[in-house]
Amino acid sequence: MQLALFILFGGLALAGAINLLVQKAPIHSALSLVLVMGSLAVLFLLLGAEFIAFIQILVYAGAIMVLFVFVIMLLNAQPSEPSRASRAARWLGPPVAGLLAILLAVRVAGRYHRVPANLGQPMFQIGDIGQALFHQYLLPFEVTSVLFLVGVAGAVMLAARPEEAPQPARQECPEPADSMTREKGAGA
Amino acid sequence: MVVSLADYLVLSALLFALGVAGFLFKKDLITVFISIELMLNGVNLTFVAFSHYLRQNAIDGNLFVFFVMVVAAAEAAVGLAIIIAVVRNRNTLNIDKMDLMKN
Amino acid sequence: MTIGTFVVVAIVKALIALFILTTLIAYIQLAERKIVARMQSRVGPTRVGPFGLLQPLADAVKFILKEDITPTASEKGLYLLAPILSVTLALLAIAVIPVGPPLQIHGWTIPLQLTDLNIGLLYVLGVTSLGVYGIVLAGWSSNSKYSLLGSLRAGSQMVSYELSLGLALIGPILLAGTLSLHGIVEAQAGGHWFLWTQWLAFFIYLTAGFAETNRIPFDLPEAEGELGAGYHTEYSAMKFAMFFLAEYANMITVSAVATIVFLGGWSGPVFGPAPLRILLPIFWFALKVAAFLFLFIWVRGTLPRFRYDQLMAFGWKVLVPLALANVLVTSFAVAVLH
Amino acid sequence: MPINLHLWLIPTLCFLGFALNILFGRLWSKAAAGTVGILFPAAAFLWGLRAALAWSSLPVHPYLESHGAWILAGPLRIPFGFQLDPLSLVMLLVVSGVGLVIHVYSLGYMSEEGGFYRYFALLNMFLFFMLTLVLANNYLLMFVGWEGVGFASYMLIGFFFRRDSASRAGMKAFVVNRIGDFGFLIGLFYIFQLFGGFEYTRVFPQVMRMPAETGWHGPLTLIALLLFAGATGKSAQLPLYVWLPDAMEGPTPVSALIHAATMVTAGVYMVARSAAIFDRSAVALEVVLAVGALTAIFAASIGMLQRDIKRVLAYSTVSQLGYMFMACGAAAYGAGIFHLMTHAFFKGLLFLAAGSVIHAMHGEQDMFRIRTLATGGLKRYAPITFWTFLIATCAITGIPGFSGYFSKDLILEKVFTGAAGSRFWWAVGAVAAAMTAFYMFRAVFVTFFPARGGEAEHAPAPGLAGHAHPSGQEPATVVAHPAHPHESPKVMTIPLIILAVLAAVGGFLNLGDRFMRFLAPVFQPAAAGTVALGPETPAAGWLKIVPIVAAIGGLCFAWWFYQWKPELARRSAQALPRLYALVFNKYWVDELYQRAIIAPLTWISRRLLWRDVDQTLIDGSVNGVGRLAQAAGDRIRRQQSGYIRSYASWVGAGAVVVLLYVLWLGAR
Repeated sequence: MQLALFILFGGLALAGAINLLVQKAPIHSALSLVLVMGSLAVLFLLLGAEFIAFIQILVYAGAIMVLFVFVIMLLNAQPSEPSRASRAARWLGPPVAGLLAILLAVRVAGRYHRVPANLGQPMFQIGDIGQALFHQYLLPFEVTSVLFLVGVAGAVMLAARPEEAPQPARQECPEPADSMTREKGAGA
Repeated sequence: MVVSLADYLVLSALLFALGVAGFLFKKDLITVFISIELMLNGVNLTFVAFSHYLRQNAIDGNLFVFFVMVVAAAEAAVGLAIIIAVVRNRNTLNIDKMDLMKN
Repeated sequence: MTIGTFVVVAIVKALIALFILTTLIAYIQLAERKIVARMQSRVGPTRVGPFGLLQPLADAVKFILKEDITPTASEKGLYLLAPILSVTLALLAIAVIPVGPPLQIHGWTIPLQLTDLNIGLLYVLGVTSLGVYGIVLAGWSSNSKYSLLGSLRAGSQMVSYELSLGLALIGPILLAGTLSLHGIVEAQAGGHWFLWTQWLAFFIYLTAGFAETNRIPFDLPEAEGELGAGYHTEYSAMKFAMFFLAEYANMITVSAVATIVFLGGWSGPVFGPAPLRILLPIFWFALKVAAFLFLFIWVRGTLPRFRYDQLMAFGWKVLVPLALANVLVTSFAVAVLH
Repeated sequence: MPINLHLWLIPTLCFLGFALNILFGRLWSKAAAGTVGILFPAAAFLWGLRAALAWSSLPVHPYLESHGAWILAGPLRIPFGFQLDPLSLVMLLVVSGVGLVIHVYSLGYMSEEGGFYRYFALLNMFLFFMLTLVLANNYLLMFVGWEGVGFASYMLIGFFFRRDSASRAGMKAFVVNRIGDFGFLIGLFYIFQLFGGFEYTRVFPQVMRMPAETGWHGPLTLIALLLFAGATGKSAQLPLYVWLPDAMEGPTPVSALIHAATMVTAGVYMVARSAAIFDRSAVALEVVLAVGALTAIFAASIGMLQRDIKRVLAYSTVSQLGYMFMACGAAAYGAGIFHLMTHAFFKGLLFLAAGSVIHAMHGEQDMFRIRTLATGGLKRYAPITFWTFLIATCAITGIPGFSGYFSKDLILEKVFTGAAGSRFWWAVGAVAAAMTAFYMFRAVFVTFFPARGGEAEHAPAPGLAGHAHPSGQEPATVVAHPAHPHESPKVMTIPLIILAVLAAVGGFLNLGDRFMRFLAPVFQPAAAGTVALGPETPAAGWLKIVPIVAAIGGLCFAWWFYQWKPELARRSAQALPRLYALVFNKYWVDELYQRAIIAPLTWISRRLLWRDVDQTLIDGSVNGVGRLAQAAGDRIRRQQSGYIRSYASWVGAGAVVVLLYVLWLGAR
């Protein structure tokens, strides 16, 4: 049962990843990644990580990837025209990717041929996660939340449409120099 | 037959390598970004697998994944905002055309 | 339980659930038409069958037989995928909804739900959060500007309100101390519905739920006046029906979750002989869900539509802060009480 | 807590004067800058006077004042502190007193010059360093002052920096001093190695426990000789005296203060201060005596034929410093210091008076030209200058009753009778004294008296060195040959009078050997232990007569040559042309140095070090590295393609390499 599910969803994940590479249009790549994420969520369930599995769905697939799809739609991203600019990537890329796969998969992962004694139902409840998160990992948690806040603020700043030049009517003191600098500031 | 840790690790290694390949070969910015997310996912799988097998269902690996997700979310927000800004200015998503740094 | 029986039981349960659900959806639709008609001083469907009761069947036949148009400029694969995704996810969400306490029959314990997850609520949220894909993909793949605008609207609306939806649920979760739907119901046993203490969360949840299902007054994505029919403008026949199905399935999910989380689920006065004892909780549950569904219809019949910027502003500037405040207050209360 | 003299205030006050003038002087009027420049040294002098008045009530001698550690590095621990004993008290008063007088004089002398504030700032800075040198309680702090005065001297010699000869002279002084300082510095290292510290109170007691040395090889001999090397530089002794005559390029008050009265005596002070060390080395004493005597007669002989009044005085200074070293070499340090003091008075006075002459003659420094220009004798126009100059001349030549008589007599007597003395060097000293009298009175007669008959000594000098800086024209004032020589203003004549009084009566300080007794405690311990000194020769009565005879003889000869029979000078010069040329050109020492030392050095520097080593080897390798980097960068630059994917590829390649390394090399 475990093995069957692993093969099924592991295979799905791999297929999704490969599809991500093969597909031309960004939207297809994005959806492939959603497939990978869904499969991984199932694998997480197999590994007894229920919480992570659903967070994976909720946050990764349901929020982050939605964002991607959104941006793709917003920018109407079409398959990019072929370009052969980067020689380094062309010559170096295949061996690098291949070697990475071989090294990581065969040499590194090959060392862990072990099956632990007692695997089974998840041994922790949702509460344990909360406990760990707010005691042992409180500092990282807070740091990441600050990071997140900053990230959100930055995203809003970056994506905000450059403001139009301020209209004279709305300005309190329409000094030309002032408006110049404002325009510059908005442009930058 | 049982699934061993190695199987999960191999899977995640392959996912990671595919992510690297995507990063290197894909030409539009968004797909490159997506490839990064794929790499992160591959790593996440190793976290959970290690947590499950090596530490006997320890909670730590799960929390790492949790943090990775939060960071990924922040990264996605900022990164996509940057992509939007870039496209607004350069009017292209092709990564090879973003060569203002050249020369 | 061997794997074989497990699979069989699962499939049987799934089929039963599916059947009930589709029937239910069909009749909710009929009910909606009738009720709205009454509200608007009309009669509604009466021709097919007594009181128009066979109308859903006729509609179904009609959907199946209608010409299935696929726009040539569309992305075929995604165009097909979108409605399937929508309806599948909508139906999947129902899988963890318990309609009553586990049945004890011949020593077998049959939970009245497809599966009982430790973190059922999370599952529901996760699956419904994926629902947005169906809408977004539909709009994208149709390659039509109305569809695209509709799906963009729908997408951002759902993503926005999902936040307040989830936050609103945290209050009751804090009180219940579990994410299991079963556990949440049991935490409200004896009439201690979370509605009493979490009325603010209930209001937020309800509002967000209307938005999540794209119902009036938040049906901007399919605003007929502006967008034709929004993201499914280009869809017809069975594919359109699937969106239809998904919307009503989502309504049911939202109602069921509201019932479970705020209204004590199947709890209610249980009395009488054994069969009645088994059926009464299910009845109570159905009643509460029906009340919610009626509310949906009622609101549709009375309220006008929001303007889009009002909608987003309301979501981010009113609901989210309120939900956060509620979470804060609740956690303090929980911390103090424990 | 005994009386606190706050000695640190003395140098600090001077430093304040320097700082204020250098920072704000540019903004001030000349009057303000001058006031500041004088007030602070005056305050320092008064404070020194206060210390002198409190001297008798001091409970402990020497008085020590410590201001904590100055340098702390491992075993090296150098305190920052001051010491007041009779020796430094004398030096303190001489330096600040004469310094103050000369400051006042400068007010008048420099009134026409630009850079007024800079002049006073530097003068104050000089005082600051000089007083630090004098008051220091350890060798290193003394060295700081030593170098500081060298720097101040360099700045002041080159004060008229627009004039090439002035800045060259400044550099020459600095470089020549550095040679001496090098010896001094090595001596200091040796002292530290031997005694583990620099404080006098730490070094001398240890020295006194060491046996006397007779050979060349003893550590104390080595130290003494190294220190003396420093002294020959600073005090312009053979063979490093060459800078002092050139230093006359500086303003005349600077010559008076630095190159006559104070700084150049620092070497004498240092030797006297190190009396304990010198006393223990017969060889060192002998060297000091010989060098002193040789310098005295050597410089005196040059002085006899100089035409430039300031140069005469410069060689005279060198010669007189030789006397002081003779005294030290005879282990009669007190006599040396006594001469140092009287010399400060009369030589300061001589320079100031010479400055007054130059001032009167609007920049003319050639005595013979002055004589021609000032018809009827300059003494008519500038009587005060004349009389003070005459008093100073009497003092320096040793006319009985004047201060120089007492000190020079004492030195000659000590050289004859002293334990480390010698008759031969005494004789040399006596001859030098006669020469001194000759050239000094020559200067008086030529400068102030009207010419009688034919002009003497107009023979153009064979060789050019003497005319290299023929008249080293004073300040940038245009030499407008005046028909109206005039007496200097009061601000200049009053200092002259003050110094004249001191030069006249200063010798009486030692009446009844009081001055010697006062100084004795400083040198007493030195004489107490085992000393490399022989027995004293008893003094003979005729010893007192000889210097007087020498002085009068010199006076007579000068009168004979330059007043009575002026043509005699020219005739004698023509009779002995080679000797005349030799002496007139200062024995060609500068040329010798130029040929023997500077030229080879320059050649090595130019040809070998510059062209071969520096240009070919070092520049070549440096440029080669640069070119290599450039070429490599040019290649590598192409990797900077600007494509994100290229960069990512390289990052990936790096990851692969790291993995390979870890897997095959690290983890096995």
